Amino acid sequence: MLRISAFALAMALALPAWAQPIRLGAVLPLTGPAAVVGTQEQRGIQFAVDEVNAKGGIGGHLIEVQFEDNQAKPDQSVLLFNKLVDLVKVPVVFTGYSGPTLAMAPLATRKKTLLVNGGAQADALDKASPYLINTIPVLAGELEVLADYLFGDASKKTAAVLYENNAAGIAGRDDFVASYTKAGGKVLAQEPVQFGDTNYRPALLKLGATNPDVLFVIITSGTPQLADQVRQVDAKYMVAGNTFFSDPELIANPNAEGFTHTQVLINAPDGMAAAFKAKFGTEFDFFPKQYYNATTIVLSCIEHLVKAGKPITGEALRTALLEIKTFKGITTTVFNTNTAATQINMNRLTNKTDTIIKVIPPK
Amino acid sequence: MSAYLQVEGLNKSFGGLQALRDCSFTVAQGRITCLVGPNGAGKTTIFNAITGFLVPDTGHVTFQGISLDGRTSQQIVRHGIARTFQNLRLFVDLTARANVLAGMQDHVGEEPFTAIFRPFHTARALAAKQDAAMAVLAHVGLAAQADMLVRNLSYGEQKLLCIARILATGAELLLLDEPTSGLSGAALSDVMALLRRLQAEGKTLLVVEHNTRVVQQIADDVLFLHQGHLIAQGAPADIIADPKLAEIYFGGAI
Amino acid sequence: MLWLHLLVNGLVWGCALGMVAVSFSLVFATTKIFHVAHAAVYGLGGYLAWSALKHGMPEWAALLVGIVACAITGTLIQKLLYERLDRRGATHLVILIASLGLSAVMQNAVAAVYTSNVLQFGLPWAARTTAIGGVLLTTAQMLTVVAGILSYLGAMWFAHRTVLGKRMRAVASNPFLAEITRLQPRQVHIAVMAIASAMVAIPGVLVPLDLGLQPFGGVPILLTATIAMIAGGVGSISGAFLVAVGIAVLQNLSLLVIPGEWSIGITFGIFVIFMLFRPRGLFAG
Amino acid sequence: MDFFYTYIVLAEIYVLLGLSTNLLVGIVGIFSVSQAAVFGVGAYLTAFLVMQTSTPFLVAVLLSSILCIGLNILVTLPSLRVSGDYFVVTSFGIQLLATAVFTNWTGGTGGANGLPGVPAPWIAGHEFVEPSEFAVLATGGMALGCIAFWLIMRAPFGALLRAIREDELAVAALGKSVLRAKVSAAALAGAFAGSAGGLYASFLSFIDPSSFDLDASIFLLTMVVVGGARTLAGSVIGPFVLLALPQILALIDIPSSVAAAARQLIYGLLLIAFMLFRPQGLLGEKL
Repeated sequence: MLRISAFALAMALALPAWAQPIRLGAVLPLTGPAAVVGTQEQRGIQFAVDEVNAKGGIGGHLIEVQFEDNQAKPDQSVLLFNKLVDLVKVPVVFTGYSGPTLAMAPLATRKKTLLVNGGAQADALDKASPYLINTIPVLAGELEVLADYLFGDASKKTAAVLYENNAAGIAGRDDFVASYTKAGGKVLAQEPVQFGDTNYRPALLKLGATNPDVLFVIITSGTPQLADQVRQVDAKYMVAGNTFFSDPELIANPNAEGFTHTQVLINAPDGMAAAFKAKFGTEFDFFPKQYYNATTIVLSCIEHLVKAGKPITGEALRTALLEIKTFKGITTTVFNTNTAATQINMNRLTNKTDTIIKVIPPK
Repeated sequence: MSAYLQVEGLNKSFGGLQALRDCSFTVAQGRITCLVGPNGAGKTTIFNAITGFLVPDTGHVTFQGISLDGRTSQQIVRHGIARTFQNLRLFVDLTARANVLAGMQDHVGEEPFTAIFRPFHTARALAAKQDAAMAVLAHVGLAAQADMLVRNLSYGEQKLLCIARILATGAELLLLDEPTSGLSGAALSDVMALLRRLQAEGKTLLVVEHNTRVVQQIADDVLFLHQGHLIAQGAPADIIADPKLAEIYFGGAI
Repeated sequence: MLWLHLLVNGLVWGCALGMVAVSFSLVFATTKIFHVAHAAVYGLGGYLAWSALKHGMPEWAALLVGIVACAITGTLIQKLLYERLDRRGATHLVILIASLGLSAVMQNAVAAVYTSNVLQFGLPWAARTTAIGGVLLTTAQMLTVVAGILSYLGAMWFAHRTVLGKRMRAVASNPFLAEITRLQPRQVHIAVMAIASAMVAIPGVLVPLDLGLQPFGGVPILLTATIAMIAGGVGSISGAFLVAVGIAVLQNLSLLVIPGEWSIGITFGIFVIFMLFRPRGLFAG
Repeated sequence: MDFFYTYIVLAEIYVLLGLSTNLLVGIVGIFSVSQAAVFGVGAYLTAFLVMQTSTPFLVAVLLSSILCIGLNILVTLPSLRVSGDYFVVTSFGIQLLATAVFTNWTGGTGGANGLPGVPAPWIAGHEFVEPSEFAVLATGGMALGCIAFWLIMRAPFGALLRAIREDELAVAALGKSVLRAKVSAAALAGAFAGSAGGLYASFLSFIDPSSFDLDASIFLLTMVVVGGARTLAGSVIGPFVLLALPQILALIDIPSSVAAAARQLIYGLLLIAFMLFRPQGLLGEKL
């Protein structure tokens, strides 16, 4: 035993510093119903890390990510956050889902550990902790753009809202209703669907009966089923949504013709999407793209510190991030605060492609 | 003067089946009364009606001049009547002593508040009850088995324990549902000896009994039940000698 | 007109729910096992059919693959797990926990193999709509209704007209008597598990045809079906089916008067109150 | 070592819940799958009291426990009317109803968004914010719970509950009130769950319905069964083992894309193996 440790020590001393990997952490729902999103986020992170490691890492350091499964539960999240920070000594923890993120936020402040959220958009995340970096704008900004477009450019004067009955969906509903009402529109009705339930018919029927000009939808998964069911009830209204509509399966669905949505600009070159699909067997969807982007942002901050010869701590990373401020990865992400501003597009699904119809630059 | 236990005009039907019909009798204090009759005659139903486990359609039960109508089984035990069950219903995963303790009344700490906030008081009171429980066990001849799990006792010992458990309630009138069934030899004579001893100590016993030899040896009075109706009563010799009753009892005239 | 649409939609969903309820009821009434893993069997059927389809099998063959595979799974569960537990004198709580464990095993195995993403059958004919009395129904929905009614009739026929069905009812009403009269409850239990598992595979394939496949999707459906079974009276096939349809219709029509987020809560609230006043169910004697 | 203390605190809170569940399910034999709902009410009420009315922490926990005593009696009452498997389903119903209320009553519970910013306990001028400090509180709470449980089980009340589990009718025939005993046990279980809820909300500072759903109730049952039903030792060891289990399973090297699902799968297999080969759990009695 002693000999082995001595040997390990000798190895550690003998090898140049570049051999030591930099370890990052991620606390995501990898099992249970929420795993639908969590595993996609995991793939996005892994994809970005593999890409950097294939090029030899950062300044010679390979990157390792330790993934922990919180099943979207706050108590598990707190436990696992402490595990990563205490035992693995990671400077960064990736997170998704509003609830677990809000549970970890006070710890991030106390431990001066960077908490990076690339997917959850509840408004409360904006000010939860100075160490919580949201690489995706909170919903309020995105939905303000959508509400203005729908009421103004598309002159849809009445709307109905279909939302997922969880933190993301409720935040989306409230933000949309506020912005749309402020723009002058009238919200006729709102109906929730349970997360994971892809039977939207009852809600669609009820909302359709109010004859809205537009149906605003905010659901994280099951959009292809939604398109089928909207077609089936022979809807006369326009269907509008947020970035969640940029799901390749939805885009490929002929029933989604005419769906209009905001798009937090995030484009992957075709080659990258193909490489992703070859690697993981699933599409390079919205969530993997977002987490790919979030990971590249964190990695460039690490690179910045490595080049400057500074230790990689949560505090140093945060300073670096706010200093660098503008990141030009697969999308331009600007940090004026700890929540990113990005370009938002208005898109429409036509002929099985997602076409940009209007561009709104970051504020 | 009213009888010790008086049962008047009990009627009970389950669906279409008339389990008891206009059943009336009395039990005298300090005696052993045996309740006999073929299977399905309503003997256990009478026990259930007296001890508050079922409410008769009509009729009254009076004990020492007090009406038991509408009383719960819990209140009836407090008035001094306790019963055993044909299928024993012992707590088989507890010790013999714990079964007897479960029969004792007025425990300190039998609710959580005292148990938690007055632990020493509870423990002292329980220690005192332990001695009393041992005395009851010794009385029925089970002192050596006090700390055995009931499931490990012999059938005869379990039968004795059933009686010990209701003795522990302090009841004066004991309703025993087939205390000797399934027993023979020494176990049978143990139980019979115990019943006589209890009578000598002033208890009153109402016993459902199938074994005519046992009835002959222990009964002071016999009640003969047939199809929910009391058709004869008297001294054991008279009842057993009656050919008509023997015909019903053994011939299964239904 | 909204009420008519909601009514029809409820009836369709009720047929799917009814198949789950009836199949669960067969198991529960006969074996007295709270077979939570039935939800996982339901999920498995859809995934296996999906695989069969992706390997180039025709639709009907894929459906058959799902049904047969589930029947085999059910048999194995009974033989390898429940029967062993029963022989060891396990209580209902122990069997329930084992069933929960099995459910976790099966669902996570599916998630590991197929990912947690919502998978689509992607059959255009299934989403094609036909107007019936002013209500548009997809082919998948119409198939669900037909399958639901046939399954119900089939279950009735099985329970009342076949030798095995009569043995099943005998075992359900008195397992001890069945044992001594050589009805061989063990074999009946296995047969019932096989039949119920085959039956639950039908909605297991047809519902995802319409709504997509999810590895953890079966549990909420099973819970509602359980409620239908209990409220309908354990052992009553008609009770389970009709109450399942009733619940689905009620949940749909309730949207006319209350916001949708409360419909599940109200369903279960009504059920709890119902249990307090009529604990043996609507259709039980 | 915040990780270690966090583990300790969570496990200790779950011990209180384990005692609550064990009392009802293991000892009295009321098969409740809605204990997480009562736990949740305790957590939400404590959060509400300390956030909205500045009630001192200990008073808030006490009030939550009292409310949960009443609530648990209420949700256990159906068990007096419906038995066995019927009560299980009723209990499922109660749990799902509670989840619907936690999720949709936005004004009271923050709804699906949850309730962030529950302040750390403040007792006698000291704030228990670090996990190591909170562990003192949680250990105290757990110790009180364990002592209470131990005292009950050795008092005649414990014997009465065990007797009820074996044969209610025989207990009634011995002149004891089954109803009163069951209600007392439910009250006690409610107090345990309520105080656990208060500690939980204050420790995590954030609560949302996902901690109090059907999965959580089933997790509680699993804890009791794996630890061992009907004993104090079983209720204590169950939470510690089950909370450590994912960390132990994480040591098994599996390709990351399926690791989490594979671990849950192993977890399920463990449950099945326990039920088959050791239904009395680690330190319990046979269920």
